[in-house]
Amino acid sequence: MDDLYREMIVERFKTPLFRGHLEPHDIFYEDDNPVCGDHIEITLQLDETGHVRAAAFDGQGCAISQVAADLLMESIQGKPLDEVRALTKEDLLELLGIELGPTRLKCALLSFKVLKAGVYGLDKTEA
Amino acid sequence: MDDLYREMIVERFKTPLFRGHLEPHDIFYEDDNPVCGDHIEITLQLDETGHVRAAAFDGQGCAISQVAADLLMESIQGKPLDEVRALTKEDLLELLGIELGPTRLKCALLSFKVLKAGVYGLDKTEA
Amino acid sequence: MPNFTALREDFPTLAREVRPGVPLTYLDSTATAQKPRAVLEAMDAFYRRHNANIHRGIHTLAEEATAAYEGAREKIAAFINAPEAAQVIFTRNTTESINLVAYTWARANLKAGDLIVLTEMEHHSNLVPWQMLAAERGVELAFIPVTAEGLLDMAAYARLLEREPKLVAFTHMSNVLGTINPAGEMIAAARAAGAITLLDAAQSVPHLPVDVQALEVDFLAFSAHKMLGPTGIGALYGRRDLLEAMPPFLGGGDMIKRVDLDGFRANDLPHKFEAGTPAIAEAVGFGAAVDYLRAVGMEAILAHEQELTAYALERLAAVPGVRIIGPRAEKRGGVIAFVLEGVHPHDVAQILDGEGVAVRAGHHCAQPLHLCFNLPATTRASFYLYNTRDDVERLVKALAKVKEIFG
Amino acid sequence: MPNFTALREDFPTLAREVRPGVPLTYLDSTATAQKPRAVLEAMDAFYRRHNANIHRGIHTLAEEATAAYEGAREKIAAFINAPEAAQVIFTRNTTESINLVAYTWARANLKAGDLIVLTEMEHHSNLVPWQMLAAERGVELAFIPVTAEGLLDMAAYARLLEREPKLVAFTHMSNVLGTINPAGEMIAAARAAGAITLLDAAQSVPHLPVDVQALEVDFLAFSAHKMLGPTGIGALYGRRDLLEAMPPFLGGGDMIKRVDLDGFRANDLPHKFEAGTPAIAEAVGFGAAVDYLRAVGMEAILAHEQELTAYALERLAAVPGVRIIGPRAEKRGGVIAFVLEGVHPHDVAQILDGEGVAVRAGHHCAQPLHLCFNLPATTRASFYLYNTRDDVERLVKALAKVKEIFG
Ligand SMILES: Cc1ncc(COP(=O)(O)O)c(C=O)c1O
Ligand SMILES: Cc1ncc(COP(=O)(O)O)c(C=O)c1O
Repeated sequence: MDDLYREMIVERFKTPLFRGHLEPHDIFYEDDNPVCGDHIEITLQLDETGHVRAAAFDGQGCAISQVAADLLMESIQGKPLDEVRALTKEDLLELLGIELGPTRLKCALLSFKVLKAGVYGLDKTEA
Repeated sequence: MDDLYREMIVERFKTPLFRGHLEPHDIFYEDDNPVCGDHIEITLQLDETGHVRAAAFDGQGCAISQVAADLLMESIQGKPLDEVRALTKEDLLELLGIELGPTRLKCALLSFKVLKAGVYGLDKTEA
Repeated sequence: MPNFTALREDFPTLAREVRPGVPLTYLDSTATAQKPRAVLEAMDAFYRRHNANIHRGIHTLAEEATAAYEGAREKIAAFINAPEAAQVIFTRNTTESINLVAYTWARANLKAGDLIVLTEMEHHSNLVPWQMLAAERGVELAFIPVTAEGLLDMAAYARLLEREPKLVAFTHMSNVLGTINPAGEMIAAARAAGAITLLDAAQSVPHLPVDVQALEVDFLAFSAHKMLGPTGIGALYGRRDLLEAMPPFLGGGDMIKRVDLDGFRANDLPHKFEAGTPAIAEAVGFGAAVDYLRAVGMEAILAHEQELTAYALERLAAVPGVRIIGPRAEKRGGVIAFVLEGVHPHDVAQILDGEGVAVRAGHHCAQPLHLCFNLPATTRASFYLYNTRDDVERLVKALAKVKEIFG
Repeated sequence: MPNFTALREDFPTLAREVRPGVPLTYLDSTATAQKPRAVLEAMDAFYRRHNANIHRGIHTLAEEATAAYEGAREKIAAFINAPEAAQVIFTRNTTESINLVAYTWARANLKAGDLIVLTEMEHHSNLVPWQMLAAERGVELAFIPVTAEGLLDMAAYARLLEREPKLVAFTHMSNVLGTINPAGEMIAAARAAGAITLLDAAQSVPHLPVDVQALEVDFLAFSAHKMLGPTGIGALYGRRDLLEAMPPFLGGGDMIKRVDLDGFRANDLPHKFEAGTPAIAEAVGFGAAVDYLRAVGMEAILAHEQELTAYALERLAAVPGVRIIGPRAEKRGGVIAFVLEGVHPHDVAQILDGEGVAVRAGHHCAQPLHLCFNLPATTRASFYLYNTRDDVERLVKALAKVKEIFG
């Protein structure tokens, strides 16, 4: 427990660094976990070379889902889209740095799912 | 086991005393136990005062079902129909004089069911 | 009054530590109950000595197993005061019991346009089967609204009955609000309106005396695992004439009287509805659970839980930021769902778990009810006979920790 | 080769006396298997330490219980070489598995006039669900005949396939004749004819290696209780695309993703087909049973049983008046049904029971097959990994007693 709610997580939940909605944006996606009502949307702006210029999330839900989203947005700043597409669940869990049971894993991975859908969705509109 | 297949039962199975089919008869009924293929039919002749003049069973199946039928036919010889109608399962089991588990009970009681249906069936044709 | 603290000793799980130094405080009995040693030992003894398939077996083990299985049915029938053991059908759980009625009685008797009355506080188990039926057959569903206090709106119910529903199906006790609905009254009203009634008794049979003859209910569904028994078995009680007229549900061994390649003849009750090898050892455990509950006494259990709930409501109400949903103590059983301002129920449950306090967080399979209260999720603490005031204190203390962390 | 005599020690029931001085000779494993200590202990440990409802629980016990339940699914999936654990649905037993397919896939895909091919040797579980469907929908049933030797008539099967059946459903191993049907070949032929296939593996998964990918079968049904596991749980394996396209079966908790008063969205596989609280402890026991069988080895088990069966066939054939039905040793598993001239099978079974020898008598839920052989009933002895030649000797000796009594 103390592990799970390390100061960093609670602090970050109270004062997220990447919460917001970018307008205009190049990528938008949102989804939710109906079981617990967690909701996450993300907006990304890209530069000419396909790197993430800015990333933001918005939504509501438990600390794990919100902080995971915040950390995820932080981690992709400046990254090329290819690298974002290659992100794995494990990368996100490493950012969180905590052990999660199966139920909370779904909370943690919601933003990951949303981001993936967003960056692959872009592919489709490009094609 | 030795209890169940007392000499009397096996002897009676091999040489039943009331096996047969009465013609003419006043009462006829038959039924079977589909699970094991036991089949019993009974025929009764009545006298003017409604007493059983003669009773016989026919059929095939396990020793318990056949011997129970044979003993039952024996026991109702000369009885008024009212008394036959009042017979209980316990009366039959006493005739057999053995302890039976639930599956074998069905074998033992087949002739009882047939007899009851027969004597109550008569009521209907009288009415 | 039984000694509820002493009987904790009968439940091995309650002695466990969640992690070294952190004892378990189990407040999740509404999801599933812990099992007393007597239940586990009954099943174990069955498997070690009497294990055999039942019905039609002639050998000793088969006869012992059949007697044990049918003996359990008799115990359960007596527990709910069913007129006959044959009116108790073994199923997997409450959910299957309700689906059985939906697939057989309802599909044989309802047609497009017919009305089924449910409530807004139903568990998904007493909602989704009827939604499936509605989608398939065009049957209409209507819902008795839940008031802000968490009670059923009886005036609205009376108006719904004027529409002459064919079926009224509702929960005896809400697994979220704790509300104990006035089942007797509601069933009488439904009957007067010509409706068949089904009571979801998943939360009532475990926690209060239930008498199907006094209730005059047509169908009653419940699960063993919520009443100290094993998983994998539940029961459906039904009125004899209804059960006899219903077509069979699953086809297979034991539910038939005779089969040839062209067709089959269904067996007598209760076997008609029990196709294939049933949950035999589980029935034995279910019977042992009922023995245990009877020995303690259902009146006493209800009194104990209501006393504990009243205490907990008082203690929780004193925690700043806690909002409790559901009615006042007298109208509810031992279930308390709440939200803590500013902290998501998942986070609450997680931090409580860190303190060894096991509660549920989520919509508790009653999503429409949560929508009514405009809450995506709640945290739920629930009690059973083995809970004590100490458990409540540990919950309150752990909530303080949540507030400390989320400051 | 494992020591099959030594592993008898793992099965507490086998040590029991039927009555004082009369040890048990258990020859009824086709009805249900005895359980090794490892299975009973796994379930008991689950209840004593980890018991909780699964899915969506955040507290420690709920997470442990979920991991145990899903871990069991993985073991069972691996045991039949399913591509994914999500393709294994937990049901109550083989019977429910088959009914699930009949209620969902078949009702969504078959219409009046469509043909289903079965065989004359089916257990009622793989016959009655299709008869119910036939009566409801006007689907036609046709049967592959059984030859006098107790084999399927493959020429007749080829002719039936020309009629382009939509489904071919048959037993992998007969529970009466012992016949092991050439499933791979039959499935390939069915697929070539455009049919979906369902294999009743109630008797095969327990007794021989079964690989769903090698068989390329679409649906496979089996029961835990026949393979050293507990009662109350079985499994349905299905091809992913079929399972995904199928409508749900039972409605309720856990099988949904989202619910409001107007409707629901079904959950992902396998949860879509598992409504309500499942048989959690039973899944744990099922997993332990599979561990046990794997450790012994399915090839070895099959070899042991076939060796024992060949021996028993030889010994029984030598008893005057015994008539054995079913094929010669190479084509069958460890099941021997027979009649003894002049003595009804019930009487045979009863006298054998007096000697401690547990066999079944009756039609073994395969009444149409018995009609084919013009026998209302047979006596059946069946073997599993824990049986030995001593058991066969005791059977033969007890049959001598029957003959002595009936002289
Ligand atoms: C071939 C076969 N199919 C189906 C079944 C039914 O299994 P269950 O009773 O576990 O559903 C059996 C068991 O008797 C069987 O032998
Ligand atoms: C009111 C109510 N109905 C139905 C159910 C479903 O019970 P089960 O999961 O045992 O089928 C539950 C249990 O969660 C419940 O609380």
